[in-house]
Amino acid sequence: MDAPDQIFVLLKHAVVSWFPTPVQPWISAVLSIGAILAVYPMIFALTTVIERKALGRIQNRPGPNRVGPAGFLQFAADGIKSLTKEDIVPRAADSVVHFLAPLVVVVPPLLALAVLPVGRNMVALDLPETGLLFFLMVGTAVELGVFMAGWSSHNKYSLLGAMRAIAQLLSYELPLLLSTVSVVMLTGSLSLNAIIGHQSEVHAGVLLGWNVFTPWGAAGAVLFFIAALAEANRSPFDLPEAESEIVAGYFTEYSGFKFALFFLGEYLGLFAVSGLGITLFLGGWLPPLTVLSWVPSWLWFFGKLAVLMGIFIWLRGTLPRLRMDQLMRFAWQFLLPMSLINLLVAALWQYSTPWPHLLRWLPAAILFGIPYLLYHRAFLRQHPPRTYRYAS
Amino acid sequence: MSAATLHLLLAAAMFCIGLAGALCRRNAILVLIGIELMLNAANLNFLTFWKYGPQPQPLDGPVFVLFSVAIAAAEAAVGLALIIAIHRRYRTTQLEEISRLRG
Amino acid sequence: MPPEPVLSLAFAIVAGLVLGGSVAAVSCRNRVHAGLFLAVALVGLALVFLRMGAEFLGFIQILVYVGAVAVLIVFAILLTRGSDSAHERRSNAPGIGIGLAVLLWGVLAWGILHRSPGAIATPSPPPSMAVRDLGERLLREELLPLQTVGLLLTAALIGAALIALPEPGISPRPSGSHGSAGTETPPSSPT
Amino acid sequence: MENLAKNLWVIPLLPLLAATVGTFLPRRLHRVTAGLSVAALATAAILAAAAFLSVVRGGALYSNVPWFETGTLSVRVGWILDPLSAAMLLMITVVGTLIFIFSTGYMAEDPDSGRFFCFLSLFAAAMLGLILSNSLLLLFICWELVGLASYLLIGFWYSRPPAADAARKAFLTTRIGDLGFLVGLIWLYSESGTVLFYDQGAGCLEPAALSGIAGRATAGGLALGTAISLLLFCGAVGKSGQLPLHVWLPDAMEGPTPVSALIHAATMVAAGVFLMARMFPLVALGGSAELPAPALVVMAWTGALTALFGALTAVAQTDIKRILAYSTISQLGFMMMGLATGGPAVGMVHLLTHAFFKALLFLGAGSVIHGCHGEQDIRHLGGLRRRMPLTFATYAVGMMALSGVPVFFSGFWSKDAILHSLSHWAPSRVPFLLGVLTAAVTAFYMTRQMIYVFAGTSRGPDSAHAHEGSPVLTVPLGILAGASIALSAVTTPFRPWLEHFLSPASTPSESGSVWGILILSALACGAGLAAGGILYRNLGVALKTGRDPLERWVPRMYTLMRDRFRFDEFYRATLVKWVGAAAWISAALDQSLGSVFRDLASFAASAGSWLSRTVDQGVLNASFDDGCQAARDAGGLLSRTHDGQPQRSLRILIAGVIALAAGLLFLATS
Repeated sequence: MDAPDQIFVLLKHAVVSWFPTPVQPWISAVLSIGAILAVYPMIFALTTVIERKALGRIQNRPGPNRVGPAGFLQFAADGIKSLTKEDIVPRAADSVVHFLAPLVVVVPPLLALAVLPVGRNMVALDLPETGLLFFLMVGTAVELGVFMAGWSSHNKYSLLGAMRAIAQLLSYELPLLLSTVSVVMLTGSLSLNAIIGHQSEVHAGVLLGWNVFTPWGAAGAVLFFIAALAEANRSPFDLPEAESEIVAGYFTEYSGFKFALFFLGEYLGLFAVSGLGITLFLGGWLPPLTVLSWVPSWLWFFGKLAVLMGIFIWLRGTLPRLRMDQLMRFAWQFLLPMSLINLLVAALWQYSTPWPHLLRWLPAAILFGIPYLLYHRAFLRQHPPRTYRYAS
Repeated sequence: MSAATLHLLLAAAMFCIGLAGALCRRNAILVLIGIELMLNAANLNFLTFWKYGPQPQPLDGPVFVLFSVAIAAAEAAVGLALIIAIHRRYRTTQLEEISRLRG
Repeated sequence: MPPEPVLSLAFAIVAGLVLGGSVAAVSCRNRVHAGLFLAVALVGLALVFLRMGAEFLGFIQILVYVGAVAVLIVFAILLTRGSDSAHERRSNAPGIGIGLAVLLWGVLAWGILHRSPGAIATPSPPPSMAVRDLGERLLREELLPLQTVGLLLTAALIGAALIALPEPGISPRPSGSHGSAGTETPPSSPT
Repeated sequence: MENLAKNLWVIPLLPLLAATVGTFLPRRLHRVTAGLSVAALATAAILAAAAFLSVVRGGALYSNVPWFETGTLSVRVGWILDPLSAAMLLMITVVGTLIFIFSTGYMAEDPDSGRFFCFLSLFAAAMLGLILSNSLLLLFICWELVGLASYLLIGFWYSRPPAADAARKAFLTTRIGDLGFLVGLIWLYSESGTVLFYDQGAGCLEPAALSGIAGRATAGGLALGTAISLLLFCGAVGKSGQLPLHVWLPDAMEGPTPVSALIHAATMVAAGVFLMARMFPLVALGGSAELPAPALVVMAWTGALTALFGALTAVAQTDIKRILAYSTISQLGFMMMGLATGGPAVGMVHLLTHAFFKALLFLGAGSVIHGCHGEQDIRHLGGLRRRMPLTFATYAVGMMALSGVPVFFSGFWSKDAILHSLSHWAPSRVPFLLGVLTAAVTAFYMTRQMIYVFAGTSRGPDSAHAHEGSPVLTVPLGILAGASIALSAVTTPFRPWLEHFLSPASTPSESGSVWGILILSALACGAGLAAGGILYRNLGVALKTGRDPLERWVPRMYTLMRDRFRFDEFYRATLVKWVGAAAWISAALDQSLGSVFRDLASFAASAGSWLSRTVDQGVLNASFDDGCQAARDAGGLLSRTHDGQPQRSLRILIAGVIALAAGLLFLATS
């Protein structure tokens, strides 16, 4: 057990061992909770700054550059501002529900983050039987929070935003679930640790068996991350809070600290679902190559998370927002059928274990490629490429 | 009083609350809420007998609950779709006003 | 495992959540609140399941009921808002309904209290539920029911979409630019 | 050999694959679809020939595999290769391949022919599955698939209303029979516990199960075996166009002609006969030579009546395909008779020979229609002998085979075998006489059709410019004609190889009586031919008056026959009306249930008040008014229970539940 890899685990054991035995489990839990509450909001703060700077770079403007070195303390300024602003509750609002909604939005992602293994032996809440299910269950609770926020504000835009959000969350939950099912099917366990363990077998001497290196895993990862973007209300699926259409969607009527909570909840949700994606498809805290295993495992997890965040920021800067009907059609007519097909591909992969590697890839590629091409053709027929008569 | 008795009493109470809702409320959706409560009370009963009963078959209770949950989901979807369709047509969700067979 | 007291504090809290949520769900004047209280009651029930060692079912309970059914119900409440009229009565002969419910609970409770000690013995091995066993059971012995439920759910999906489609004569749909947008999910076109 | 039985599923799989692949091919590649279908079925035919040869050498074999298990229930299916299925297999693949080839020419101009070949392949797959299945359940599934393919193909030109109507009619009519089949299937399963035919002594057609069924009776005193057989026979009646449910078959001619040839003449309609042959051990349960099983008696009479009815109707039809359709109904009746009186071999031999020559006739008709640009009315045809010599020659072979012209034609021998067994049938002589009459009428209407179509000069613009089709059309005709003749070599009573092959245990017929029946049969055929020839010798002259020669001779009879004995009208006037009336009544009841209660109550009340008037004149007015008021109140009270208020119903329901629970608990504790 090398030290840098297990440094946090050892630290925790050291701290816990100071206390008398009866309270040790409690102290351990408190430490884990404290770590989650400290680490992820910190990543959130960093991400907001980096995101604003990156978006600024994409849009040819400097972005925040006044507070702190190169603007990197902007998050502190923002936080202080939102904490000190007046908390306004509209007179027509349903005050109890209006108060509860931000909590219902923020707490589930935190719970979800608790079951993610961020490094070797580093998981706050290990559920060997039902880890993945717990994560998914917690994720669904967000829908209710969004609805509560939109409905209790008694505002047209809020309600529209909430309705859009629920329709979107319900629709994209299916492909999300189905693409995780393929992983569960091949691992044979709902435990996130077992899923990572299953990806740790070595291929060709150097390459680790991440799920994304298999046909169903590659397709599943793409489907999963598309659905994850939509679940996290990220651009290009940010219709529920489209500022050019419905002000700020379901949290239009929130201000000050509650607004900050929504903001936090959204990013925590994004971290959680990305972390799940990393765990399911990108090998969790495993390195890609065996020779790289000297790098501490938690660094791998957070590194992958950072790369994903970078991609998401990049997407946000480049892709235009979808229209509502396009959003729905994309979920039901493309993602859902493709993830169902992906289940078949995964089953085929499982049953063709003794075949030579190339032969295993071929049917999977065919099974997935042909429907994709057919769908692509149908899509092009329905929507011929747009021509810009005056622009070019 | 054993744990089983407690759980059974809880299930019975939940069932009866749901029943009262289904009997009294005039809004179709609220009646549906009552029915959901009754279904869940039944699920609780299954699990109680699985956990504290003489268990002839190890997993009978959970399996039954799983099926019941699936069917309840289908029931809720179809029921709500019906209510929405009725609302669209008659502009009401009051059960008493939906009493004609002719369209 | 130390023997836990039958009426523990945890059970009392959870049962209070279930019962309180249920009572509020069926008696709330505000329909959206009723829907939210339903969610509370069902979360409470999921906690009861968790306490009984049925982790899987507890999570499934929240996933399906809170994540889907409760959301659908509040959604439907929103979609059918136009039908509130000020002078409508809220309840339909509440005395009879509540009376019947209380009577039924009385009968059941009497039965439970009088019959349970003999019928229900404490089990020798505490039952546990491995998800793997559940899966094996579903895919081997309960294969036919499983397939049937799948068929039922498919039929319900299609049926619900069909029923909730606007009838052509009643309310003309807003003409989307590409026709069949959102036909699969009724809620996608807020009216 | 074991390998063969285990891999029998390949035979139906080939056309199924062709259908699946064809479905996904774009429309413009319809030629590829056609080629694929033909290739698949031709390969299946080669495999079928191999299977047939192996059966000729060895015996029957079967293999069962588990399909799925649920709980304690384990459902198994299997394949069987016995003489019965081997012969059917060979016939279907060979005839099917020829018809597929013919179709490539016939449907060449249709842009939808890709769809057509997909359906045809689907049909072939289902039919082959039906033949080969060793499980009544699998057979039923294939049976329904065959019905589906038939529906799709009859309605192939779905934009034509008659075709769409005919498809629906065929589907619904056969469903009636299939309902009986399904009930019989479930019953058989519940009695014998298996739907496998043969399963190492445990199958439902093996002695153990049969002896379990024999000797048990149902509620009405009917033997159990008879009841199940009759239910299964319902399915056969629907599928094989037997008398009450035959109405769909003539209408099915709205489909493309190759479809009529393959499905509604050669194979699918024979599935009913095949089913009865397959189930023969069960059907014949409890019968003897003197006293056949009741189910067989029902079959024989149904067959006899159907045979005569079909033949008589065919006499007065003017559509070339409808004549053949009614002829098919008639011949199916023959097969049923043969099956019921002479055992499976007799019926099946006629099924096989009939498949070849009826497919030949239909394809000939198709060739005529194709050559005459879609003209189907025989009154507008004529003189085609010179314009389409090949079609004429082959059609003549088919016609003679169907009519039973002696010695060289297979139809003669197979029909003779049926007549022979009819003549030895103990219960009644009437079916025998009907059979002979039918044989004569058959020869008559075929002569009429030949003269109408091929003799004389053309009577319409289309037939005047008729032309012979391409070799794709004529070569299958030639092969089928050859087969129609060649089959007679193995079906004569002097060398009944096919019959022995189909049922090795059947008793050889006594040669003494063979000659009598042979001569009688030949005479009947000759009489029919002669009558037709004489009556229609001056057809051109006769048609100037616009009436059929026969119509001038027996006008009333002719009208009746032309109107198909008014079966359709009868159904429309009775069944359809009844259903409508029942619907109307139930609607009225639904609407006014409350008022019915009220009326009943007021009726009772007025009866009471009438009584009180006779007893006490003085209080007449008061009592009457009170009675009416009471009646109104009673009615009002009763109608409250039907007010469409679910919660009131629920309240009553719950009250009942409470009472029940309390009662049960009280009983349990005390």
